[in-house]
Amino acid sequence: MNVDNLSPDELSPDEKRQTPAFSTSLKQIISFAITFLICFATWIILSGRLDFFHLGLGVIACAIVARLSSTKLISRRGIENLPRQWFRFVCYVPWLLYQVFLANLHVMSLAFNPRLIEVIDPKIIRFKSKLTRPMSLFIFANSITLTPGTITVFVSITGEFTVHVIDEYSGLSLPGEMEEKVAELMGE
Amino acid sequence: MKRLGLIAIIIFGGLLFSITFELPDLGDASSPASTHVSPYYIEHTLEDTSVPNVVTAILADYRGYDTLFETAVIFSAGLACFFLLRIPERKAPKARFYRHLTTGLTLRIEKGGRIPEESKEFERIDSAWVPNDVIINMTCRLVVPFVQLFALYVIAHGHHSPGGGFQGGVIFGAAIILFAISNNLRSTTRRLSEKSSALLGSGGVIIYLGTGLLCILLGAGFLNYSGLSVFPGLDPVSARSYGILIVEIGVGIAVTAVMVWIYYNLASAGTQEEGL
Amino acid sequence: MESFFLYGAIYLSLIMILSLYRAVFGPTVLDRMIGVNAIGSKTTALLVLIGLIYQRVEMFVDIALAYACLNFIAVLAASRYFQKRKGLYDEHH
Amino acid sequence: MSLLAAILIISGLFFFTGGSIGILRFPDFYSRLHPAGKLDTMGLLMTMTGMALYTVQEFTLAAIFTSLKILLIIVFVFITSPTATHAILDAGVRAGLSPWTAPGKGERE
Repeated sequence: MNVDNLSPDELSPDEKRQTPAFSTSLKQIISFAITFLICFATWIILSGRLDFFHLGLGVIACAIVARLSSTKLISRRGIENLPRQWFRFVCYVPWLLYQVFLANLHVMSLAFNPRLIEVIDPKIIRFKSKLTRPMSLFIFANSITLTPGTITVFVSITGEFTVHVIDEYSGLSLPGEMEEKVAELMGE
Repeated sequence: MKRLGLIAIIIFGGLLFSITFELPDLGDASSPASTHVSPYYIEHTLEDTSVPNVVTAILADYRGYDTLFETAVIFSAGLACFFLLRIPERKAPKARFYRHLTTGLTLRIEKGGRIPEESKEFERIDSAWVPNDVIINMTCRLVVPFVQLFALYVIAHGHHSPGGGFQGGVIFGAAIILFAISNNLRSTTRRLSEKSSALLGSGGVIIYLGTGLLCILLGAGFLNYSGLSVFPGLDPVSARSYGILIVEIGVGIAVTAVMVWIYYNLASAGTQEEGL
Repeated sequence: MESFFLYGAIYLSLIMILSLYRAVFGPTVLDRMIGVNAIGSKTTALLVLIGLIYQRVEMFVDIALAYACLNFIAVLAASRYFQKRKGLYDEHH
Repeated sequence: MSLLAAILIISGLFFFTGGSIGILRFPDFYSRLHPAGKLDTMGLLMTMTGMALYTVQEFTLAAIFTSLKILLIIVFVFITSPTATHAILDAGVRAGLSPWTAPGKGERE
């Protein structure tokens, strides 16, 4: 099942320019191992049984999953600075949660507003983002969807965003602070 | 005609409702269903098979024949879909579409144009293609492995939690279908072809059947897993437990493959050219 | 605490009826999809609540997780279907 | 602890209510997605966190694993819910449900 699933960000144009820290086969092994470890941690949470038999079944299942999709989960490019990215991601999540909470209060006040029709003013806005990697585009797009009155309509692979906003106030903050945060997170 | 249908539905609905009052109450200990075999299963399952989940033990052990033929029915459903829907490719399409894997750009090649070789650079995609959507692709890349892992967990833990071969197989099939939705049908069939999904489907049924036949060869009845206790380190009780696990794995493989097979045929209206 | 969960579950299923209105009478197919998706996300919470009522959370959590998976896949498949078939999206003509 | 869990669950139910009423009240398909996509996710986050807190009270190994599983559901929903919202919206745009002439100020009856 795993013939040649190259993902777009594995073979970026600038890969030839930078000198890789690890060789390709080593990277393959590392990405397999990381996938296996993530899967095994998930398995232990799911299973909740720590006896020998169930852990053995877990090893087999995780090996199958890692074999099927190690190139899907962990991109082989940029595997060197993975721990730093994850640490930054953990720092990003609480900020995002706070923003999501504010967004929800805003939408909530709209939903219970008796003069709803007069308050909202839906429209489409477009802007160009400086982010380039698919992963950072993905994080940014989903963060936009979760935060104040905005839903991502379309993202092109070059970073052009089309966003549906519910009222004037919501569209003001785009791209703004969140883009900075995501750029810093992914090291762009 | 519509009113006639409504009247018929109301009459039958009323009949069903009135019959509901004749059913025994929920948890009624003296109802026919809970007086004959149920108490036996509830009392003896743990000591017979060492499986805490009574439902799994009944399905895969006490009523093994039933489940065997259920699996066969699922396989024949896939077969029926295949025979009803599958049509070979009728005519060459007007234009072919190729996606450049690095950038996600799509090439449209008219009939008679030079076609790039199927290489690591280009991948042929459906002609009713959906523009490459970064968000959906990335989400599926992240989610598919965990859905697969969850499916394997459901199959492996049928003994202790709700689940087993059928449920786990459905979730695993759904994971593959999710991949097919987020990319397209053509790239999915290149990784898991129709032929191998059919072979896997029959292979799952054969695992089940083979376990039963192995029990006969070892001197016990058909699907009586305690015959497996001749293998070292097994007593009759734990042999039944392991037998259930093997059977569940067979069912899981069969259900996964048949789900994917039916999806291939339904989503492309039998041509296996263009999917959802 | 059990009665609290019970009332919570009843309240949640009452709210689901509101979303059901959108799913049944929604003017377009996509409105119906919004309704179904909203019901699905509430059902995930409802399943865990039911688990707390019966004090079998560890069983119902599995069901809730499976439900969340299948709900997501169903919504994605439906939106793809209405994109490509039904004449909603046709770029050959 | 169980008081905190109860507060979280009640506020989650409150968010769910807002989501359902929003779905009913908002004027068109695109604006309906805002309450459906955001308020339901938030409601799920809060109720699930409350229930995970309630479960972990017993502090046995099984209870901890169960509440971790509930957290796993939260993470899963947080990744998939915005994507599902986006997918429905995308289908709407391709169906040609005019988002540009959105029913704004004064255009609605």
